[in-house]
Amino acid sequence: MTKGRFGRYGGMYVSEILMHALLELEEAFERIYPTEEFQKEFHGLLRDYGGRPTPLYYARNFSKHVGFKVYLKREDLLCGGSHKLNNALGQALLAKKMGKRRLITETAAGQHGLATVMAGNICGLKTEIFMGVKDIERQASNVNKMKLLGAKIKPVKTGAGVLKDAVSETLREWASCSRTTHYLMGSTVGPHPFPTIVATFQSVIGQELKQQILEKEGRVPDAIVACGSGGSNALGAFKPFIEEKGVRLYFVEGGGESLGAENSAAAFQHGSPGVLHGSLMMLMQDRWGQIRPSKTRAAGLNYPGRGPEISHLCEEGRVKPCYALDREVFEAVGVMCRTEGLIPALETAHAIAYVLNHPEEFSRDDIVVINYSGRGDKDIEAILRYYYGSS
Amino acid sequence: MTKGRFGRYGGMYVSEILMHALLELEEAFERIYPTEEFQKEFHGLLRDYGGRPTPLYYARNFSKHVGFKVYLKREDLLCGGSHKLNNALGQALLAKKMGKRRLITETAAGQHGLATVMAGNICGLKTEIFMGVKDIERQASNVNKMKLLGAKIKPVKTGAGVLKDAVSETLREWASCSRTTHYLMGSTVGPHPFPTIVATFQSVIGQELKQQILEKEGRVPDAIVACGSGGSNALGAFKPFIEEKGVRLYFVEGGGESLGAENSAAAFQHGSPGVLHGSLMMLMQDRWGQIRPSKTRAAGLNYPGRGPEISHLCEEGRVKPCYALDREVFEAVGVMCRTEGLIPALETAHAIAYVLNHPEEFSRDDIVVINYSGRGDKDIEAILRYYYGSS
Amino acid sequence: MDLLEMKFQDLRRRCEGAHMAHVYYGDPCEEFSLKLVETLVENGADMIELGIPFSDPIADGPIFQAACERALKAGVTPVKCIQAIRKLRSKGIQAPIIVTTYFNIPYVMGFTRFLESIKEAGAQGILIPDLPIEEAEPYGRMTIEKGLHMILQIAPTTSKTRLKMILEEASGFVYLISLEGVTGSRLKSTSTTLRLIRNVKAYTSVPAMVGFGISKRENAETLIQAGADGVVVGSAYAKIYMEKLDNPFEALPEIAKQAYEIKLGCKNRSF
Amino acid sequence: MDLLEMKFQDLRRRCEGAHMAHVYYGDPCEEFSLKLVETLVENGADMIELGIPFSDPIADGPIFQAACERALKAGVTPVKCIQAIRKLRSKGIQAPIIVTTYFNIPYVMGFTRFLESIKEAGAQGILIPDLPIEEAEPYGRMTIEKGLHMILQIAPTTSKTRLKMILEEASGFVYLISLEGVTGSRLKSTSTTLRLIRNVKAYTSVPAMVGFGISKRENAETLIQAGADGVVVGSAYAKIYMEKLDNPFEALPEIAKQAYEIKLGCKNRSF
Ligand SMILES: Cc1ncc(COP(=O)(O)O)c(C=O)c1O
Ligand SMILES: Cc1ncc(COP(=O)(O)O)c(C=O)c1O
Repeated sequence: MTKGRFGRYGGMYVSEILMHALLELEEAFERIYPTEEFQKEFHGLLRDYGGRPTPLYYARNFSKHVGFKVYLKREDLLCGGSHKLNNALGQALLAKKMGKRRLITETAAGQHGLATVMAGNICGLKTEIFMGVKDIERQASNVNKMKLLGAKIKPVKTGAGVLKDAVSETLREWASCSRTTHYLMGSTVGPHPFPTIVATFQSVIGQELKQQILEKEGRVPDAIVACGSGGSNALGAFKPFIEEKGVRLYFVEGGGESLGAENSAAAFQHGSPGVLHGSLMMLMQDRWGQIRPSKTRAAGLNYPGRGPEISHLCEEGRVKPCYALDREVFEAVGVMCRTEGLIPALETAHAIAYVLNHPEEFSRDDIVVINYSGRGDKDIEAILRYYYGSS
Repeated sequence: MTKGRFGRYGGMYVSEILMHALLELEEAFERIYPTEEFQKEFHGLLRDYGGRPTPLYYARNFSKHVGFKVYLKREDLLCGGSHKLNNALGQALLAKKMGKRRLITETAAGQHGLATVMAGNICGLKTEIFMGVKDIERQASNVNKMKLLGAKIKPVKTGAGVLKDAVSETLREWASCSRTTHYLMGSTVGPHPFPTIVATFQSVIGQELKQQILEKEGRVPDAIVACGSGGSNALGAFKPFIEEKGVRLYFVEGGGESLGAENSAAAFQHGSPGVLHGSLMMLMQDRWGQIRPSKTRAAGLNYPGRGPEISHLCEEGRVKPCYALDREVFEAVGVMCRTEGLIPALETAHAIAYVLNHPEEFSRDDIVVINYSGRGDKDIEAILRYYYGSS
Repeated sequence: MDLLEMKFQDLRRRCEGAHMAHVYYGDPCEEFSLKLVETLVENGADMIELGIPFSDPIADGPIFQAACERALKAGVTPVKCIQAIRKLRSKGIQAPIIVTTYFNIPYVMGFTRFLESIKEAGAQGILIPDLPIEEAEPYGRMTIEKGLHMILQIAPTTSKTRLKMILEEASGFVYLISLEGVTGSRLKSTSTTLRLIRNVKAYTSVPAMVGFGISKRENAETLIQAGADGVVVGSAYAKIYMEKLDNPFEALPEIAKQAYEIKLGCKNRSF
Repeated sequence: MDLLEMKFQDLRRRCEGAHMAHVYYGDPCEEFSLKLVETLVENGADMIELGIPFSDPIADGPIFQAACERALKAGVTPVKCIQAIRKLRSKGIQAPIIVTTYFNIPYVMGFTRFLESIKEAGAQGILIPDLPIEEAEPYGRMTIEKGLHMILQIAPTTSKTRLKMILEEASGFVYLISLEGVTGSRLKSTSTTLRLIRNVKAYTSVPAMVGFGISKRENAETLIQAGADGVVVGSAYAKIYMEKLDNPFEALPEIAKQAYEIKLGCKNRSF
């Protein structure tokens, strides 16, 4: 029980085969990340390719609707349509500098897969993406984009054909090629050093946010609300505020259809600590430790585990674990469409739904920031089906 | 023959019914646009809602591919996925300050319609969008987005069911409601003052571009390449460089399947001056002055006229009129995907295709800027069909 | 004094309002249009507004849009339309003829050549719905020089300042657009139109014809009684034969009746 | 000396390499697994690696993934697997039993309770593929304290430094992962594996068993001759009954033959 611990969570629970790769990655990250060369290249790409800084938008109409000031941290405007590129660019650059020739990863909503192939192309690395067959079906538009960009898509049929299974499959693949291939982990999950690396790359969100809100309001916000499963966009936004005890931090997970055991992805609501995919974290599992399938309409939140750092922050009480149900999420999409002309990703809409449905948590003078993690282009079909029935 | 002339082009060729609305608009624009209040609100929204400034990205891999330095002005990163929001936000704000309650417009690719309903929602104005039935079919994803955002979609069945017909229909509708409704013209076309207003709002592209290239290269570029039909993204990019005679300006229109009369949208190649939709401009027409239908796979370039200002600049020789054929365009999409991980809009891909296919126009030391007007999400189906056959 | 001015003088003498019938030439074929004009003139139309079809008639509603489309598909050209004027004259039709078309048609033909052709064929004037007063220079002057009238339009949205500008240039008559909309729109309330007529008549002695949305005898009556010098009826006629496109000639009796009714509405002029 | 140590001593005395058969318990039903273990032991398996199925077996290839899935669907639980050890012992099976499972299973049960249960049931050790040496503390110590071996793994990617760390903690035997991949992968070239064996044998006298991708007598022969103390065969057995899932018992003769062959490959030990 050594490295990469967040309270009791984290660790490196992987096959001995992969240990060399994780240790190599840890060493490379610690050595390369702080260099001026890396920082310059990384932040240059984030700016010129990614479109950073993303704006902090005062959502006037939405604020009027809820009765307090709401800002949106616009990660939807990042190239590719979500926060995922922050991490993908960082890791791809790192992998290139480590001499790797290929990237593998998994994706659920497709956003991370998309970000990975973009970053891969920029860095001249081949990309192979594992995706559950069910996710391939429901996120067809992102699958098509990834294909066009030249990624090899590997359908994963095992298990329920969703994210959890794709992660397992990618880990298996990595065991066979870790010398030449980097596993570009998409969220703050997996064995150390991934949770730390991903959170570090994503923390650019919070750094910008802090500067922007200070410029606009002269003070830190009262609350930051982010959706998540692994926790990368949430941690990215929360990081620079962890020590600012006055800032309430809300983490909204996928409640699914209902909180009932078979219809949810709310690991903080009915999960317990356990080990999956290399890390000890809050996990949906049965009493024997078999992982329970998660369920939510938001593919990107459909993972039975919460990353170790967010698991720890929730356990500590620093972050409040919350959830939103599918129905609330679709309704929240509608409100954001009407008030601000923005179609959020279903994942993002969890954070919006929470703000809409929990007036008791916010007061009239509050300044609330929603980390607007992604746009809803990929979810249009599902949203249309909700609003207009099957067509 | 008075106002809003660019050389011989331009004018206000509309029914007397609409004259009051145009004159009111002209007056309001001249009065309101320069005010600090408007500027602050407009640029505030462009920044925080739209995501401006958009980056100027040095496309290293693409540059290597073509053999000279190519920068991309990343309008695809603007909220909504194209440059259209610059204009839509400006006009919606103006309409609101003029006391209008409703926006109408037409759209082909759907990008302008999308931008209009976004801007409408922000400003609290209802939105109604006229769209040719053929375009509704081929740009389904944008239609769905507009619907979700609350726009009323009016299918236009007259004529060929494309952009030209939708513009006519919107003008007809406007004649019946111009006191309360603003026609939010989507490109630098239509009667004065539209071409001037749209170019003014879009010129933010060129202003940023100039500052950015000076920062990065210490000099203005050798060439700027933009696609277009009406000319709004091109003029937006060109405007601050018109007087800089050393900067070559290329305007790439939709060549279509071939330059043959029935298969193209290349008005500069086989058009002549004429009047359509309120303005004298370069136009595809038969020898009697009947407008000829245009044809190109890029819905947003599928208009038989070139706006008056771009018509004039081409006639004067300041801008070089060029075209790209459909096949070249699809191939250009592929190159951009592979080299930079970006899927361009089919419209944008015209500019890319021109740069790829005209090495004789560029030398090794050139710095070339492509105005990367939009992303290809809306065109994925068509692109997939080209690359993988019908699926 | 030309045919048009004589017609107004004549009507004034008989205390009648004018009835101008608007027809898009060549819909669905030339033969029919020629016969249609004849029928209209014989049954109560005092003058003819002869439309040259345009591919993108932005001031026209669905009925006339479809008419243009059919006529163009049938191969009608501006030259054929102009020849039609000659044919009508040679058939002995004396009614004044105003040629209507969108600006691009004469622009592409060359404005002077266009004027010369229609003058020579026997027309009295032109009406270009997308050529407002601001753009009419130098075309208005050229028209007068060729001995033709340029009919200008005034709308409910026209400001007083512009009204005066337009009336200053008016020739032949002014065309009052009755409503905010396109041809073929339904005229729901006439209050705006009546105000428009009052305003115009206060400033000019040039005849004022009212058009757009007129389809019934009562419309004509109301407008003429309010001081209009005449009415223009167009889509209402096209609508009748549109339903019998297989053999539009069958529609002529009904059109004749309708023209007669409209003319009746124009007759009780109280001044 | 426990059953495991005795087994190695015995084999060494007989100049034989060890043959460990890896089985996921409960696939496709408990009865079959019990019979399978019996068959294996009777036909040449010196020891048994008894897998407790896990929902997400990330070190396993498709064959063992499917095995886990079937077993879980059939209702197997960790407790039933542990009871199975007792059943095997009560049937008189003397072969050492190593319990294999992913870390979450003992973690959720409580590591101590887990160790106590399997010890009590009659197991000799545990192998947790996702518990590398870095995470093995305090679990390794606890295992030793309960009188069980914690079997550690070494891979072709293991650095010399880590090799030494691992060998220092090794107990019972070390499990050499023959290739970079998952269980059931095809062992294409043995050169890496042979180098791995040499390296390990240079540093330790703890027995070294080689696993992953071994399916043929020749594989076993080569590895044993190169100095391995034994081989592990798993997916190769599962693959045989996988094709007869309707009645997997029918596959037992073929499995028996295969086990015998493998054991033959272990016999010619040259030292
Ligand atoms: C838009 C968006 N938001 C949020 C998430 C959740 O991931 P994380 O918890 O790592 O932020 C995803 C995952 O795909 C996503 O696409
Ligand atoms: C992405 C994109 N680029 C270019 C255009 C062409 O329009 P314009 O010539 O006004 O820039 C369009 C029109 O829809 C568009 O969507």
